[in-house]
Amino acid sequence: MYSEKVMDHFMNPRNVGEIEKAQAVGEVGNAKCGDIMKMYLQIENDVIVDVKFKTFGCGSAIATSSMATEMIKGKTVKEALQLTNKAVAEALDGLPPVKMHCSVLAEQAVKAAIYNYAKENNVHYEELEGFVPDEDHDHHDHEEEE
Amino acid sequence: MNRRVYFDYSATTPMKKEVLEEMLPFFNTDFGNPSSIHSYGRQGKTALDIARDKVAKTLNAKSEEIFFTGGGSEADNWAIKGAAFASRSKGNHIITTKIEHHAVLHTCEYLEKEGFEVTYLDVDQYGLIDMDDLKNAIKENTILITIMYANNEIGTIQPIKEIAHLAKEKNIIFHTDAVQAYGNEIIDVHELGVDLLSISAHKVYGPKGVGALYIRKGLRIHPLIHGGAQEKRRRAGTENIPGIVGFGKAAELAYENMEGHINKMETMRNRLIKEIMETIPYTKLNGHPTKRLPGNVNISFEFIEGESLLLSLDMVGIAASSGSACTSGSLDPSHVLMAIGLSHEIAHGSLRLTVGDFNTEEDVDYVIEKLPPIVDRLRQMSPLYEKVKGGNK
Amino acid sequence: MNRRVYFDYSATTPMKKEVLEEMLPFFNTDFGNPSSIHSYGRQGKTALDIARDKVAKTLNAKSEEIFFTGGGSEADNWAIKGAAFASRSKGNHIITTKIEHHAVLHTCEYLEKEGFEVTYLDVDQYGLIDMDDLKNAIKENTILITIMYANNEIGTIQPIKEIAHLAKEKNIIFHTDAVQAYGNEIIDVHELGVDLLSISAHKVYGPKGVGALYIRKGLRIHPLIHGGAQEKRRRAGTENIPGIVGFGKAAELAYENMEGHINKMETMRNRLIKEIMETIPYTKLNGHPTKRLPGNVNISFEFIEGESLLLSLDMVGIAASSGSACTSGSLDPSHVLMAIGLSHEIAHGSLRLTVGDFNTEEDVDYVIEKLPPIVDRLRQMSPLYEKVKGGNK
Ligand SMILES: Cc1ncc(COP(=O)(O)O)c(C=O)c1O
Ligand SMILES: Cc1ncc(COP(=O)(O)O)c(C=O)c1O
Ligand code: FES
Ligand code: FES
Repeated sequence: MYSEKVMDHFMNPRNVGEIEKAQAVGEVGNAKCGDIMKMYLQIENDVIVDVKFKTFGCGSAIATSSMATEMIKGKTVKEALQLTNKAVAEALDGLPPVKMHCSVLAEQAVKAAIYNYAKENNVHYEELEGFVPDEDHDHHDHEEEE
Repeated sequence: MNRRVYFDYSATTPMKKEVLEEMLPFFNTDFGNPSSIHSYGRQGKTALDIARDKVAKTLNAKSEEIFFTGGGSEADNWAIKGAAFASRSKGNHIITTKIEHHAVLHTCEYLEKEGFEVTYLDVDQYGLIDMDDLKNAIKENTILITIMYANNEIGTIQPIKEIAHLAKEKNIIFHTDAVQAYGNEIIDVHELGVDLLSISAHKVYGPKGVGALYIRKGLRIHPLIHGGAQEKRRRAGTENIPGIVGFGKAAELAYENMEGHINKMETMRNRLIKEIMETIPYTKLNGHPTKRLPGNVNISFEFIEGESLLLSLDMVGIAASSGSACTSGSLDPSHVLMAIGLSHEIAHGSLRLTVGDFNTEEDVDYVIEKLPPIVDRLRQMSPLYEKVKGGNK
Repeated sequence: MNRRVYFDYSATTPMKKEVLEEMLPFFNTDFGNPSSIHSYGRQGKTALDIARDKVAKTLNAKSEEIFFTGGGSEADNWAIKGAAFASRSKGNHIITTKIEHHAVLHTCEYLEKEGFEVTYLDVDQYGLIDMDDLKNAIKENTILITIMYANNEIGTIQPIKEIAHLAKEKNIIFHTDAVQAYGNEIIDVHELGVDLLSISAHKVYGPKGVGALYIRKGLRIHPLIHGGAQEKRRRAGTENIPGIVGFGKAAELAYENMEGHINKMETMRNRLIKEIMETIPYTKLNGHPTKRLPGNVNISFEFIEGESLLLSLDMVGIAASSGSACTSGSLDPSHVLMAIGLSHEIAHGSLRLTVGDFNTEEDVDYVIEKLPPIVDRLRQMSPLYEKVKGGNK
């Protein structure tokens, strides 16, 4: 059901852990499906120089967290804000339809971390307009037909 | 891949060699339709009768009380819809529990849309119903009680005899889903006093797509599948002779060595539970400590999620399950684990290991060796664990 | 016993060797429950997907329009009850024919008891419905038309495309029981425009106890078997993987060589009809001369009774049928033969020979040799024959 890339990122996740003095920390989740994702960003001169994550969730949640961290590492904050869940899923050679929402969580976790960073440092990113950090990211409406 | 060990016997079982051997001639040699009067048909008919006798014997039922179906789910649907629609003139109230298999639960929900009223009984932390709750739930218009014999996720065994006794006293039809109990418990329909009982072949080393419904002699229920005159006009469709023959053989084998089977299962189960609980912290055994299926282990591991646990186990060749295999298409936490009072998070981190006839003590060793580091690795990744361990990391 | 020849392929078929071979690994090696996420389960899931693709391809359907069932009867029951109950708010009138298989007929009769109204269309002497009758039968509240593709007793093939067209025009759901037509006719669900179509594996050299219902994408019908999330939540029950795999293979084989199969069947069928009708007096061919299944022979022999004919044939090793195999449990004359206007007596004296892939021209010779003296012997015993022949005897 999962691609080899998903299984690789699941079994050997990149960037697991915490950054003690992270400039940006974001946690998103939905206790209903059991997923919680936490992102730590170290930002220097608007560049994400390091990133770590911790995830309580399914195989797809862990793999997308891992892939998302790889995709934003070394990028500017603005570039990181362009990250979409689709891009993460594609980078993993796709996800089963019922598991697409897990990738949404990864996108949201990055955004939540940057949101907190922006708030604390009083910077404005137009990409974050309309973003609500503690929204219940429950996208479990992928139920198949009756 | 490394070693492969199967610990998911409650989801399905491999067919025993003797079962397959018994089935083979009926695929293309003695393949006749038992309704035909020629020799090919008569061969099928004879095989059908023998298989029916074998299954009946294991339940201490009469042969004419056994009706073959296309599986356990069909048997459950037939029993419940058949009894409900046949008794509609007497009332429209049905009693069941919150921890039934979906084949029962979704059937009851469907009946609610069709004008029936259903009471879903709570269970205690071990998954047992309270007999007083049941008594209180019974009303003037109660026509059917359907309560599973043993639960497929946590293995808890209900007081079926008591329930049947109460139902008889109140003149209410009683159905039990014995799909998981069959082959793992001595079941005597007459001693129990049940009216309807469902079983399924693929849970007892028989073929998939074959089941049976025991219908107490004299009880009328509507058919679910109308048509030809098969199964005494109560279940239409050309009989799946190879499948039914296989079911007969599997039933016979299961009952020949029931005691040995139960002992072996219990030994492996107990060792698994003991060693896992002792080695891994933050765990919880789900289900009843003693009133449980001989092969069922169900343990919650805090701070981790079931699917990642299953995938990690699969990577080292261990096949297990998280809640019911039938529900793994869904992302909702198991309704059974919720009903025994687990939180969403903990329900998600549950592991079901179900042992079977082909498991060995070495398989058990293998799980005991492989599981702890996997749980640890996932916990190290978990933001929830972090909070518990505090500055520990 | 002497030679044994099987001429009852419409009752059931032996499984092809290739079908059995394809099924074998799934009984005890790749035996996992496809709902499980471990490797055993994924093997099952993959096999299931492949089989579904194969069956879909033979009907020119999309894979997601194929739903596996426990046989043709279940598919018929599901289609009819499912569509009827799902459309009850729109109306309660159903149209079918007098010559349907019992799986359709008895389901319709059941629905009558549940508050539906059913029109049973007459057929002509060949077993064909009249399109004007059908048009006239349609009412404001008609929700479902169910008319079989090809008849199991007399082999007559209905104008399915025309019927489907009319149904679509009137916005009525159309189901066809294609259990007999499948494998013997090119069936293209999209070109036909049907909404629901039932098939069964054991009629096309596949396993017993497996069937499928084609459900046009977008059509909602109620499930018949509620429970687990299998078959996109529309048909519950652990999938019969070996059976479904066998069905997939059988479907593939049937369609690979459809033309050759049809030609071979027609040649044998035509020779049987010609020789029997020419050698034996007082006979009548039942069914349509050309719009009939390639393998179906149905002939009435005046003055004799079907069962004694079948028993006599069986004594010389010829397996045949008198009307539908499914009805042989009953003593009533075939409802199909009555519907085409035969008298009770003549209906009773009908013989169905259905040829199949394993028959040879030598088998045909054997029947042609053995049948006349048997018919003659029984006629000599018959008081009815005596009257006809007058002082002849
Ligand atoms: C026309 C027709 N419909 C339905 C059925 C029922 O199929 P099954 O025997 O697979 O239930 C049959 C054969 O028995 C049949 O010939
Ligand atoms: C308790 C229980 N009831 C019913 C079923 C359904 O049986 P089947 O898979 O044969 O339809 C199962 C297993 O899936 C079960 O565990
Ligand atoms: S994150 Fe919810 S199931 Fe994967
Ligand atoms: S005399 Fe035997 S069936 Fe009527």
